[in-house]
Amino acid sequence: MSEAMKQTVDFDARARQVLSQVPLLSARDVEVTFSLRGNKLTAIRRASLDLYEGETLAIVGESGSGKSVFTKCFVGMLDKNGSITHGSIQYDGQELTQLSEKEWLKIRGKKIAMVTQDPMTSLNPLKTVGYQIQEAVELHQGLRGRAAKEETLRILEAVGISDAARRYKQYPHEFSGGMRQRVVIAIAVACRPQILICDEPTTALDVTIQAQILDLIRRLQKEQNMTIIYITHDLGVVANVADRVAVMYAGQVIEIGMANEIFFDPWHPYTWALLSALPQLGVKGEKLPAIDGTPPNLFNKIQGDAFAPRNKHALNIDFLEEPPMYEVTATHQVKAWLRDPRAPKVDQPQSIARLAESKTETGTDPNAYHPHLDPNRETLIQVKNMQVTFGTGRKKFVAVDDVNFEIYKGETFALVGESGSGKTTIGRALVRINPITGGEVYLNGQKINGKISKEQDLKVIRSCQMIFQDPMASLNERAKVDYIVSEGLINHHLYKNEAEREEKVQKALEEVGLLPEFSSRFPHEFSGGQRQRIGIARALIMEPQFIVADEPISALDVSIRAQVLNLLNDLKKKRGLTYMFIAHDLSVVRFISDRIAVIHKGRIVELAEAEELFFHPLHPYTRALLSAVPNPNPYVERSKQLMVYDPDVHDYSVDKPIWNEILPDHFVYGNERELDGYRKELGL
Amino acid sequence: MSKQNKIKSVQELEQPVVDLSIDYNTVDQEPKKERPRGREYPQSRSRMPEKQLFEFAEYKASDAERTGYSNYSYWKSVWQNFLRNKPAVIMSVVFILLFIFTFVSPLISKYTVESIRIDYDRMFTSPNSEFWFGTDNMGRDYWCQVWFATRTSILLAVLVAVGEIILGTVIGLLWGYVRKLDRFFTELYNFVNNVPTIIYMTLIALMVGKSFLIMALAMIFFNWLATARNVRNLVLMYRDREYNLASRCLGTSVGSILARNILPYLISVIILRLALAIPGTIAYETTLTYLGLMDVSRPSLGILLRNARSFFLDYPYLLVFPAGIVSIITITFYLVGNAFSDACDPRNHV
Amino acid sequence: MAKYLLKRLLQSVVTILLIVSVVFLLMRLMPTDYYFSEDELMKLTEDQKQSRLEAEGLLDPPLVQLGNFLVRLSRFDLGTSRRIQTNKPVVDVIGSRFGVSMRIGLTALGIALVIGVVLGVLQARFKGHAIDHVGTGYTVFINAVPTLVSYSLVLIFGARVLGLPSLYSVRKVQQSSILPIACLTLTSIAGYMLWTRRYMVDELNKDYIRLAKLKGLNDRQVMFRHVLKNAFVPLAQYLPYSVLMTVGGSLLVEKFFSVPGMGPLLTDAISRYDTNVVQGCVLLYATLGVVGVLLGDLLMVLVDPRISLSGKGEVR
Amino acid sequence: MKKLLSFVLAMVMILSVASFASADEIKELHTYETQSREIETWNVLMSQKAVDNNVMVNLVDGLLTNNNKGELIPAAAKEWYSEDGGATWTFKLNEGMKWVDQNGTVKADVKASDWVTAMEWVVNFSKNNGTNTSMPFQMVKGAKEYYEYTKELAAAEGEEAAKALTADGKFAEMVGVKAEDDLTLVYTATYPMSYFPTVCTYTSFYPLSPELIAEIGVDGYKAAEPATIWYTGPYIIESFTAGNEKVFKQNPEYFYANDTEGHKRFERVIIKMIESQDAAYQLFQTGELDHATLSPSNLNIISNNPSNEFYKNLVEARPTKYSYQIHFNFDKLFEDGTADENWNKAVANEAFRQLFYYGLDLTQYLRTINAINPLACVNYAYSANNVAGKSDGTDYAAMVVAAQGLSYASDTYMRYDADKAAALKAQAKEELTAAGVTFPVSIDYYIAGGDQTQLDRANALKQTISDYFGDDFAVLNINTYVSSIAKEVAALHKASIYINGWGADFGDPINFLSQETYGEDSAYYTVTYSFANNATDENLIAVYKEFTDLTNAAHAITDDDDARYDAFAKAEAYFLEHALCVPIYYDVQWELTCINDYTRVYSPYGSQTYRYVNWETNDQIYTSEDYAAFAAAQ
Repeated sequence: MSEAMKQTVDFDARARQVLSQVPLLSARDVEVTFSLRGNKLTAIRRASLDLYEGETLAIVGESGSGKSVFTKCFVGMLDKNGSITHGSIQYDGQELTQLSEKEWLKIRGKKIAMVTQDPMTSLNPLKTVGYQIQEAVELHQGLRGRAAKEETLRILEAVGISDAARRYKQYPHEFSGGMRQRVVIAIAVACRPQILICDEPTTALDVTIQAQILDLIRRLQKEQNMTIIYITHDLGVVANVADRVAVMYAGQVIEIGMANEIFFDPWHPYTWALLSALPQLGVKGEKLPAIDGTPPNLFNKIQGDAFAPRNKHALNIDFLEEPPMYEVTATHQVKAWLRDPRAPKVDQPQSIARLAESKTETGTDPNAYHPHLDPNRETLIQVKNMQVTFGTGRKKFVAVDDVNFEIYKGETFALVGESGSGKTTIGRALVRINPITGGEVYLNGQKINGKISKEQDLKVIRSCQMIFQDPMASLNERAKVDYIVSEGLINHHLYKNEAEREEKVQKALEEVGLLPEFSSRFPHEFSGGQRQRIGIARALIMEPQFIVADEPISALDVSIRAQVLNLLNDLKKKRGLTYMFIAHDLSVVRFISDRIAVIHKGRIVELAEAEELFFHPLHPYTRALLSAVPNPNPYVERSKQLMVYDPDVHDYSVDKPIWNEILPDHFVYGNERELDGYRKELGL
Repeated sequence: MSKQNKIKSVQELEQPVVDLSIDYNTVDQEPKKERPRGREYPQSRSRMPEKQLFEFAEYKASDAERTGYSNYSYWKSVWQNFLRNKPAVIMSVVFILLFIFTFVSPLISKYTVESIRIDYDRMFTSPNSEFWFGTDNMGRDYWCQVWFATRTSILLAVLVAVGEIILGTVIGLLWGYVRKLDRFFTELYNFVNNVPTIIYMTLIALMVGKSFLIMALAMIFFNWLATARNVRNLVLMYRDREYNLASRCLGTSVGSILARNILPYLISVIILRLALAIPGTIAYETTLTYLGLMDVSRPSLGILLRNARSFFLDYPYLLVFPAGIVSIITITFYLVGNAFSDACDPRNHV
Repeated sequence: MAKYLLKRLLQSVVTILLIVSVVFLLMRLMPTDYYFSEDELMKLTEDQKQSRLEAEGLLDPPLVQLGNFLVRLSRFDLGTSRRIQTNKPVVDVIGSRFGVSMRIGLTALGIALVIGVVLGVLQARFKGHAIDHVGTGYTVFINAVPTLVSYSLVLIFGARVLGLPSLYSVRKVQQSSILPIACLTLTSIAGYMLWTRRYMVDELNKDYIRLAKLKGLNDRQVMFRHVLKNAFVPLAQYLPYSVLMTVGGSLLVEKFFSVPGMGPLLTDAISRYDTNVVQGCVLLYATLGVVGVLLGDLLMVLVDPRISLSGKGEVR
Repeated sequence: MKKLLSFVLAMVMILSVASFASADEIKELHTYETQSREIETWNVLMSQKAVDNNVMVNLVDGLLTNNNKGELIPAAAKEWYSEDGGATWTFKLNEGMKWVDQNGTVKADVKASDWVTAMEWVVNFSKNNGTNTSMPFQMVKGAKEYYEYTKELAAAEGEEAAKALTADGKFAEMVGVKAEDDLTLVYTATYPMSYFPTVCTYTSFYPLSPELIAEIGVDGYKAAEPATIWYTGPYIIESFTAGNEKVFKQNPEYFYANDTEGHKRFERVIIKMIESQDAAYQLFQTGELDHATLSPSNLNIISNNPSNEFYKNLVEARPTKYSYQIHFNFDKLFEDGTADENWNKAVANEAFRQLFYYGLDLTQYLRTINAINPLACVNYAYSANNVAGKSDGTDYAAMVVAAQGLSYASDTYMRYDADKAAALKAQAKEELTAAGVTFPVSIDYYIAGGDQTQLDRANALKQTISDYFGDDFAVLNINTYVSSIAKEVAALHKASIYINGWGADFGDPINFLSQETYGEDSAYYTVTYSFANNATDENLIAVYKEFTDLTNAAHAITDDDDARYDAFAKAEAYFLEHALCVPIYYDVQWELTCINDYTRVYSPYGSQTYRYVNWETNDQIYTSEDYAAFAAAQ
């Protein structure tokens, strides 16, 4: 890591600042329990946290770790069935745990505001955006009428919404997701709070938008001198925004420290595991270090360290007694027995070291050209001029237009794009869930779209399978695993007798690392990762040659993603599978895929070998996408130059764009003028 | 605060519940054999020397997969949840007893519908030891009439309700899933829905007849609308869920998808509809009887209510018994329907 | 927008014509004797009946009759009543009754809507409190007791205890409308309460309510600024339909109180086999229904900015 | 109960001098009809329904009307006579009668020619569509021929040509009705008939002013409304709301307007349409009606409870003009249209039919009609009472009853004869078993589905049949129809038996008996209910033929009314003895009322009953005692 980079943010200075202050907000031993139909769930198990003025504190954790619940206590918005059963939260001389609803009205919004997670549902659909912001302005800034409106317009502009006067009168549905999140932020900012809690504000957004929103929050923080608590599960985001980081697990803060301390010198095995499992830190072709199992059940009383059962470095004492907070530095505490003087010495894992060295690239020469390596490749799938439209008449919408590509046997072909770009549509068109309206698709040289014979149909079904994005939605919860996995077999009677079918199911389950006895259970009983593996088994049992994996890990928790990625890679090796890997996250794609196609608004704009694309992106959209990829190294992340893609840069009015192979195996979409420019860049 | 917030947080927190119902960390664990795990560690710290405490524990990755063990079963949870709703359980027991009693009562009562006689000398006898529910305006025993009527009405109601739910569900499934049929069913829906069904009922009664079976079929035929639309809207919700796409990808036929992938999700709604259709049918029967569109040769609750209308000021018991039974049936199914559909909602399974 | 409206209107017209045609043909399935009253059957000879049917074109093939009917319909000529009010134009027969039903229906609906919505709002606001339980109890009661019985109770109470007229009278319209309106109101309040409460509770669970609270709005502000209108949206779609269906008259109530409205007209017309009146009624009801759905969609456009007229016009 | 009543009656007899409470008469009469009985047309000539006539007779005066004893009295005609033994009839009209419109404005004088115009209307196919023609056809010379003529004309030259016809020209040539001058009207009957004047109370013999037609046109009169028609009768329609109420006000130009004693009128009559008979009782209780006929259930409630507020006000109404009988269906079909041979064979058997006659004590059933005094409504004759009478005052129906050896004086159900019943049952069983009939014979009986009273009655009948025939012999099945028994049941031959009521339109037994003759199209019951013409059993046909011959022979006697009635009585007795039909009851109901029924128009035929003239009322409810006195005074 260059020194220049390190200067982008001075964590030491910030640490000194923190140490010199009295906490602005101080939570001590907070315990929150929910009662659910007679059962007691302890969501926060005596967690403590200090917040210092002007800082950005990120709280990281998996779903269920209690990070959201914890911060809800700071605004008095716990659900009705939940209550703070222990501990105290001090703010501004007040004990927040004891406030009445009336007293809360003086703090909520006014002093502590919150940006909620899902911008699509957070705004009242029936009120204009202006009204909703102005409401906060009037309430907290005491402005009325014209002044309030002017302030509202100012805030709208401040959160980066241009043409504020017109936007003021519009309704939320006329705004895109990113714009809505800006409005939600505007509402929070309009309250002029001292503390702003951002609860996963970018999780639902595309990477490029995410980067913009993070920038915005940072800017507003500076302008309004706010203290920010940032809740996220994405370490890239943490790296981007956080001064300090608190890692939560099973309702406790298990490690807290300055961002550089957490990223480069973490001491809790869970933090290690989280960081190691990042695909960015993985080595292509190798297994990612994954965390096995799932987080604990908070309905039960937890003994010892909650992470112990999944901890590869667990000590015996971890199972028996909860560790105390050990101080690593003045700003860095960790709740792990490993820090006990009596504990054996352990080194931090390799990948942590890699992160510290900022060796996030695989070490190839950035200037080299990366063609596809195998000269004897065979084409498995060929797509010619594919077009997919939805609806008819005025409602007609072209989702995919004039798309061409080939997928070679044995490779992982990645399709990357933002939501709504048409990537999933292409994937579904290949497995014929969506009918295509133009062009042809060939499998092993045979046309598979349109009307085909029955045997051919069966052959295609067996050859092409799909893995779906959301493991919660992609399994029929009312059917047993046995049926789910063997559904394809049953449909086409691909077995001689019941015994054979059962055997096949068991084999498929074993292959994806599940136990054969699972076949008699229902999907509810499994975690996201396990469910995703059931989905893979369902596809595998058909013995396909080709699998479309539609964002198979994006809905999974960070700690589980690695399991699935490892499995996919294993299977590819073992069975010689070919994947089409659909993703929006370039960092994952780089780790897993051989070639990458970038799609924008229904068109593939660039297609190249993975490393080639990373080192020589040509299309401005590709570049923008790459620039927005979060990096788990805070220094790198904070020094990156964000590029914003503006489709208007293309002037296609006269010079029509074409799909051009600018280098062998490197395709780009552009008109002659642009292509000339790209060639120049490549030095051709 | 709001329910959805609750639900959301429940979901968030609940997820592990299902994933891992036996946990290494539970204190109140069952004996070891129940817990398939690979390593042993002491139950009590006092047994372990401190040195050992700070040694690495053995780690087995495969154990993690077993953490999914759960005795959770969807239908069992539904049932358990339902049983937890005391009013619904009590009312359904009452209803079942009531229904059984309609069959038993002829055996224990002094009169039967077949044997009761008109006797003007004992008309409007208040309930007494001879006539347990008194006698009606023609001196006939009311007890046996009420129970017979209850049986007739419940049978009709169940027949119609089940029929209409089946028809409504089938139509709703096709309507929602098969895009080509959408137009047809929408028009059919408009056709039936936009004209008061009483027209169709009257026409059928005039043209076809009004025997028990015909009227039951007619009611089924004109009452499927609400169910069908409800089902259809739900199907639209589920149609493009990923697991259905997965089935299509596997070449599953439309019939199988509807039956195995979609129908099971509609059970709660279907049960709710069914539960509401039963009292609905009884109410409808009352109206139809009043309008003279029902077969009246044997007592039904509709007939008893129609008849009691003329007397209830002077002889309230003539109204109270049949109306009471109608109310019990209505409230029972109202409670049971809601309880069951709540119980079917996996979000409520803890 | 205009194009969309036009398309919806055309679709509606097709639906209405379809309904009317089918009912028209159904009616022709009946033996021709049905055209005559009992007395006519008694006193007319077979020959007289035949010549009369022939003169009126009722012996033509049903499809020919339908054609003639549709041609007349295009001139807004629904023919004359055969039995209900002999030889009086159907338009007049229906018109006068429709007015009465409309007045009573709209009044009842208005009252029920106001009371029902207010009570529903209160129930949602004080969910789990006494008022909520009382309200739920009321809805359960209304649903549990057969309408025939509850109407009788209203009638007896109104007439005996309050001394209100138990028959509708054109000479004492206001006084005599009280009981029928009360019957309609008491039952429909329950419905509006139920739905309002439910929609309110649904809205209260929405994310944007959480955001509104996070802004620092108090419960009352949240309720009035954010929940009410939103809860009204789902109600709005069905409102025109229920309004129009209400003006179509309630069979039971109108029969009970001898209200000269639409309610009993249709069954009466069917049982007396007054085909032209039946067709007129069906036309009216179908139009009300279809227009109700259309208006519901239009109202949605007005209250919900998310919906634009280019949306799809199907049942929801 | 019964004892109490007889005691009360006895007391009344003793104290019959008791003065009536000096209460006021009712100025505005509130009366009612049930909703299914709403007026259908305001064209008096077009209607043949009682529901219409009940209203119309108050608005237009026919030639004659009835008084409270059932006698013919003048209305528009002040005198009437036949100088040729009934072949032609002359009516002298009152002088100075006026047609007025709804506002009471005089529109025209009433002239004899108005009756001619009216007759032309009735028998013109294009004007009246053939309705209301049956009596003109039967009784007025040339009427039928003229009808055929207009029909052909309409077919040949179009409706308009036929509509354009007037009482002059062809009609005057063909039809036997003539206005000698403005006040003299002469009818020529089809054959000499003494009862011609009785038919003049019927609406097909009502007047129509040609000037009204000139004003509103033929189609306008077809679609007549209160606002468009002209009035000559005691009342004018003040307001009319279909399905709700009709309000009558006095006609200021009524001919007898100044005769407030002889032609006493209400200031207003308000006819409410009510939901059901039961509702009438409720409305009477709240004071919204001035009288209420009690359904059996209402009656039972009151009579069952001596402390009921109306217990002492229960009064028995006078019988209506209708006579009710059980008709057998001789050609019964099942629902699917196949013949019900079992029933058809059984009913063709005379012994089986006679069982209904001699084998049933219908007292229990009659209690569903008249709960207190069931035997008051016993009916042993087919014809109704007071339709006609011999010169010595003997009522025709009484002659029929006597001819059967029965009497209404008995306090038991006299027709029932246990011994005879047993013999008949044995005989029927034997004969029918031989004919292959299986027992029990099922008897399909239909009632209106929405009518609780009918259901109660049917159940009573079912029980009576079960009690007297035994469940092994015959079983009554109760089925329902929606609105029209003729169309839904009779037309499809679906019922085994019907209970029908017939009321006379004019004062001659032929009006009853001609409905039952064999082989004649005009025989209403034969053609539409009993289907005797389709019967195959020879004995049955022979009996029917014999009865028809007897009837026709009686009808042929036109010169001697006594002989005519004797012959009819003989035919009717034959008809009944062979049980071709079983008389069952007269409609004698109980009511709560402020009206003295004995002052109301009593018409054993025709449609004058609901003329609201000369009704004696009291704003206090009449008591049983009052009524007993009225009856005694009659």
